Amino acid sequence: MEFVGLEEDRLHFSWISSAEAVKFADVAKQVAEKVKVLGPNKKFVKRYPTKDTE
Amino acid sequence: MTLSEVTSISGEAGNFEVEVLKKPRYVDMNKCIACGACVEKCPKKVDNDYNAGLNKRKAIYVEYDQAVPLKFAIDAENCIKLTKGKCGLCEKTCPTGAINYDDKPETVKLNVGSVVLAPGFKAFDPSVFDTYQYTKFPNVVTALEFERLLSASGPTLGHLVKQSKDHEEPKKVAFFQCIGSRDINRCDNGYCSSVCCMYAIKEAVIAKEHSGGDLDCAIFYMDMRTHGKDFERYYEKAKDDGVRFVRSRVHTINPVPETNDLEVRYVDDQGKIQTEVFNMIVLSVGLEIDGSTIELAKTLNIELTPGNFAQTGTFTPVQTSRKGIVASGAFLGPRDIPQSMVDASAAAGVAGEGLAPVRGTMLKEVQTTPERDVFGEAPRIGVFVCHCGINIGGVVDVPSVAEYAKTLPFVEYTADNMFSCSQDTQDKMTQIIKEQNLNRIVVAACTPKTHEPLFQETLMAAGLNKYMFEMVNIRNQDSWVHKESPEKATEKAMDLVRMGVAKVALQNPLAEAQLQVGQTAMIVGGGLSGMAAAETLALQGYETHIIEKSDRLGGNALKLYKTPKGEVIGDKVAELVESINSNDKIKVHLNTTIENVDGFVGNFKARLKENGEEAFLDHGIAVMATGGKAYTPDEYMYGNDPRVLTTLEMDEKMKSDDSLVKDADCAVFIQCVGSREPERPYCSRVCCTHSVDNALELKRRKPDMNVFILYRDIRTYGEKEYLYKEARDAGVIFVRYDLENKPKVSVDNGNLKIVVKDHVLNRDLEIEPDVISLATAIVPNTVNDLAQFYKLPMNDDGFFIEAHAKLGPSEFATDGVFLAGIAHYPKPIEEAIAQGKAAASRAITLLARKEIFTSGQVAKVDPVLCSSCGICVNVCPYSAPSFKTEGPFAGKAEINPVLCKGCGLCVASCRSGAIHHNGFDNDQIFSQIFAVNA
Amino acid sequence: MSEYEPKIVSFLCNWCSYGAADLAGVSRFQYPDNFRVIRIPCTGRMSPKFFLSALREGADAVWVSG
Amino acid sequence: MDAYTDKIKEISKKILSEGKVDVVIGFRKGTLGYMSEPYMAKSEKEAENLVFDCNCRMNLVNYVTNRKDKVGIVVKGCDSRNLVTHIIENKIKREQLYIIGVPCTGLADKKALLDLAEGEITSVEDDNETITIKGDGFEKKVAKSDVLQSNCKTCIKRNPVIFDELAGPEVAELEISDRFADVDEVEKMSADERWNFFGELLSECTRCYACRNACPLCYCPTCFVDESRPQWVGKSDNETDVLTYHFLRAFHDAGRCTDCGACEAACPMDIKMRYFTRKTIKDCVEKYGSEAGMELDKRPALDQYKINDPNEFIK
Repeated sequence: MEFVGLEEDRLHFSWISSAEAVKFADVAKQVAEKVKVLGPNKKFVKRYPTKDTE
Repeated sequence: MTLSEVTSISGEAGNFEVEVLKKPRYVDMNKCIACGACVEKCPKKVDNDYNAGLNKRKAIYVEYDQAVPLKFAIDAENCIKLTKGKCGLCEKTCPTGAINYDDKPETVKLNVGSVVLAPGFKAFDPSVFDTYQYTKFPNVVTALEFERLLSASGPTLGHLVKQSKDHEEPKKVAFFQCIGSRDINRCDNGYCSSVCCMYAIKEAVIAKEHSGGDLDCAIFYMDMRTHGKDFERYYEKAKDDGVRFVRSRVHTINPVPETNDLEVRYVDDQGKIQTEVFNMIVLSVGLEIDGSTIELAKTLNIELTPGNFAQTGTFTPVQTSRKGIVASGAFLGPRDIPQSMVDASAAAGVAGEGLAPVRGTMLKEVQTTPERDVFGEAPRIGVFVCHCGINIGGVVDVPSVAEYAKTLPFVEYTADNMFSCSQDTQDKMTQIIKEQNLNRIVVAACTPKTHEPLFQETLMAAGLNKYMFEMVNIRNQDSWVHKESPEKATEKAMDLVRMGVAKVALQNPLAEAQLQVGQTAMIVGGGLSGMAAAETLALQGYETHIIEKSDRLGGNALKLYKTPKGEVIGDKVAELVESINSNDKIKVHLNTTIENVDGFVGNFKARLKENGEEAFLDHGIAVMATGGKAYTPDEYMYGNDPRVLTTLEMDEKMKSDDSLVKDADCAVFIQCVGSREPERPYCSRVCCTHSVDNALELKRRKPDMNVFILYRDIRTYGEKEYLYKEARDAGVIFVRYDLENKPKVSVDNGNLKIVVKDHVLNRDLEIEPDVISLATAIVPNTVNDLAQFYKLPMNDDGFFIEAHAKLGPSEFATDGVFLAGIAHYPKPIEEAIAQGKAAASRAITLLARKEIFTSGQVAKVDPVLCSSCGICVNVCPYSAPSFKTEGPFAGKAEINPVLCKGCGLCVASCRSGAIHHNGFDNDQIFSQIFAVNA
Repeated sequence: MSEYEPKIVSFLCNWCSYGAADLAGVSRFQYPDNFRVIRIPCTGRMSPKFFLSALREGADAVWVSG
Repeated sequence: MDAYTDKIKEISKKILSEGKVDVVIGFRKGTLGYMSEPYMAKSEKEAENLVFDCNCRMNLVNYVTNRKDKVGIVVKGCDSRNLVTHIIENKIKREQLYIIGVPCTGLADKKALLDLAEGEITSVEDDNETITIKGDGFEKKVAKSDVLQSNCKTCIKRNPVIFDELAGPEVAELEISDRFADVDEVEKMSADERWNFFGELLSECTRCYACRNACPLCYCPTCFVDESRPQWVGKSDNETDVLTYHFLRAFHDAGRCTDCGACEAACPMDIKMRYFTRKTIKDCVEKYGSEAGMELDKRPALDQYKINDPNEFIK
């Protein structure tokens, strides 16, 4: 995905065991933060004719 | 039965009367929904035992978040209401009225046939040692405390900090091994606790991982005992990762003035005194039996060992001295998780042996409602949104969510419930489903992980297929985690409900396939573990076949002399063979090999070659007890001089009292021959004990014989440690060598000569032995074809890979196939027998069901779309897909629903889109994705 | 909208991360509300089709966790 | 090259007459001088039409998919690797095949030939060193290395990995210094540059699926772009749909693509879609040390999970 120009931080992978609630919340925070920095995704989005493409 | 204690057991095997004291919980288990509201309100803080007292919990509590049952309890000793009669806040807060301050202890009497004792151990309390000043210095912690500090669910959320007031991150951590183990000077525990070396390495590695690697970890030890499966590799890797291993027992710790640091003085390998400063010291405390367990053993009239563990026989490893009472876990001796799992299964198997005649006699039938056929009906979805008291309702605007759900496609009915899981609401839901003629249900509430089965029962009660259901998680993953933004949480709840509705609309009723389990067992290998498995299976009433490639039962045990406990192995094996041969449920196939195996769990078919003739054997389950053999060494003059023997050859000579042994004045044992070498990087587990025992026997026979053991680490784990001490006391001389400086064996003037570097004296030592015994590695038998027939994985060393290294040591990921003995890993007799019984016991859990119901949520091939590329066959870890061999779609893949675990790996891998995943099909997941944005 | 709030589609393994997410709830750990969870039986179920589809349908990011 | 042609004819006649095969799939001269076309010779007489030259750009493995008869087939090094994958993936059985291997010195780039020509090309001759282009009133000689198809310049296996008979002596394998220079180039760009680069690259794509049809790996009964339950990829030439198609096609070929170049050779719009597949080849080589179709008992890289697979991308 990166290769075609999608920003690295649009895709996240992690391993969290079912006991690692803290890690889950931490990773969730990091992911949300990184994506916020990127701003809305404009790549790969299918623009439907009926939708506002603004 | 929780909070309960056994007070007495009377009667005899097959008919025990057990008296149990059930202590009050003060919380009604049927009403508690584990929402945790009570904990927030409870004003009383108590030391948290679960976190080794490192933080606090409340007087109403659940020990840890994954506890089973997940129900709260009141700690009566600390509860203000119960001790002083005031407070009562939890009762006021509880949304379901589960608190009952008037709960009373009760005595329950049980009539049982067998008893399993699994009382566990307690960690050694190092407060008694003044040397380590555990109570005085905050930065001296036990390994258990350290473990909690490293844990993500621990008091520091996995962040490693010093326990002194500064709470800084440590830079240097020392681990002291054998605290409360292998020590009869300052405590009474002469045994080795068996697990501490490995857990110390693990903690050191994890601590380094947590702190990014620059943390210095040093482990101070006497012998490094990594004798478990794959443990030696872990040890080597830890060395590579920079964990330091220092062979020394530390005797002095001094505080460094003005700091919270600690100075350690020790004698190094070269005999020099060293000092080093550490920020934290971890005491690798041993395992010991709790006083209350010793009391219980006395009450039950169970004999204990010198270490206070349950006394058992080598050939009856879980049987206590009282018939009908078996034991498992650390009560049998200090042990790790996989060994405890083996014991647990073995104990269950042996306990079941006595119960076989009455199995299934006390079952009750369950009433079921016939399922309504909804085929061809348009979706009529009912959405129930739960308040969960204030748990959801306090954050999410539940009525609005329910209102919103009405606007979604195919939704015919919505409602909001106070507690969807309560019995009256369940009844109401059943009624509504019937009245409204709903055919698909969405419940937006807590989590499917705990409540899906409950709601599925409601569906079934209403005559719906239980898979026509989707649970939307608006509590654990919404209201509880977004408390500060109720609007956003409500918005999220609506999104999630929309996604759930979109998914369930595409759901079809799923059938659960039913499969008969063939009631015959096949055991591959007629060694000790195979025979032990056969015995348990047969005693529990199952027809059992032992397939043995040689012309006799007994395997490697036939070559052994005696056990460390003094039992003559030959006699014991003969007894076991006799009991196998005389059991009419067991059929022994000697001189037999397996040529091919078809089928799957419950329905295997083997093609055998028995004495050269073809035969077929249908079996429901199979046990791999294929064993191993001694490695043939090519070093230390083996094969070039008749006085250089392997351990097994030594046993033969000792059995026959051969002149080579009888006339010897000097004997040398060389350890780790072929083990713990780069090409065989594992410990063979049994050799240290075996050599020490043989050395002792030589000393007993001829006290003035010079007996040497050349070793790298002596690994006489558990109570085998007593032998090591006894051998030293008897004058056996132990000389340590390194892998880099192996002993050199030569013949000089017809005399054997060994040169080895003595570490203590730091010079070469020359010995002229009359006989040399090489402790050769144990290597697994080659069973590649069997592995292929049953699709079983093997590791680089050729041992089978079990289903789970810790929790499933005696079974395979492939259903219906079990594992025992040396084929799993080198092990001594008692462990091989225990695992044989464990494999049988695991097999019986399957056999006893007679038929298996599969999950409906499995993968299914559409043969028209299948391109036969075979990727599904190749990726599946459970061997569920295969190619059809006949019919119109021959050559296309099909998936056996019995073997499918529903993981979806094949579905995702299929390029042709030919595999459907019932319950998680592509269209359903796409529909959820499409529904993310309204 | 005053501040940009991304929508992140999360595919969580039923046995691992989904459990961790539940536990995070039990422990009341607060985290951002941008995630829309799709429960999958195992991360092995994750197909590249789902990434593409999620992005195509306007998700700002995808998080897969096992 | 003529020697190859003669040998192929000889072998084909032999195996057809002996009944070892029902058909030989090879090439014959095309109607255009710079294109050879697939040909199925069913008799000794028809075998006379077979040729091999630098215009044999198609991958004939495409034509053996799911065949039930006994087939002789002419394969280059790359094609032979596809044949291996075909056998592994049950598209054909080894026993059905009589493989005529061609030690390959590379194909001529169609566009390069046309650029050199001064009129319509009537024939292209190839002696493994020099290529002679002839046409109405012109004849040009060029060094073969100057007009090689781009995939042939980075070819790692010119000799067939699997064959029953060779059409000539084995040739020396290439020494390649910078195999993935093109991919590296793209990787060096910023995310936005890459995005624009690929937008530009695919802007001409008409979704004619010539690349898919030329590819022996694309044999699914229903391609994902034609899935209807749900129809999640549009069938239009909308840029997202086009990218989705090329992206996922490359994903499906990952670990299996031999870089035979048939897709690009087939593209009427000269789209360089090999950027996608070459990226997957690079990743498979670098991450898993795996080249597609080299051994009969080794499944493609992404068919298996190993405990030591790289996982740095996972947190």
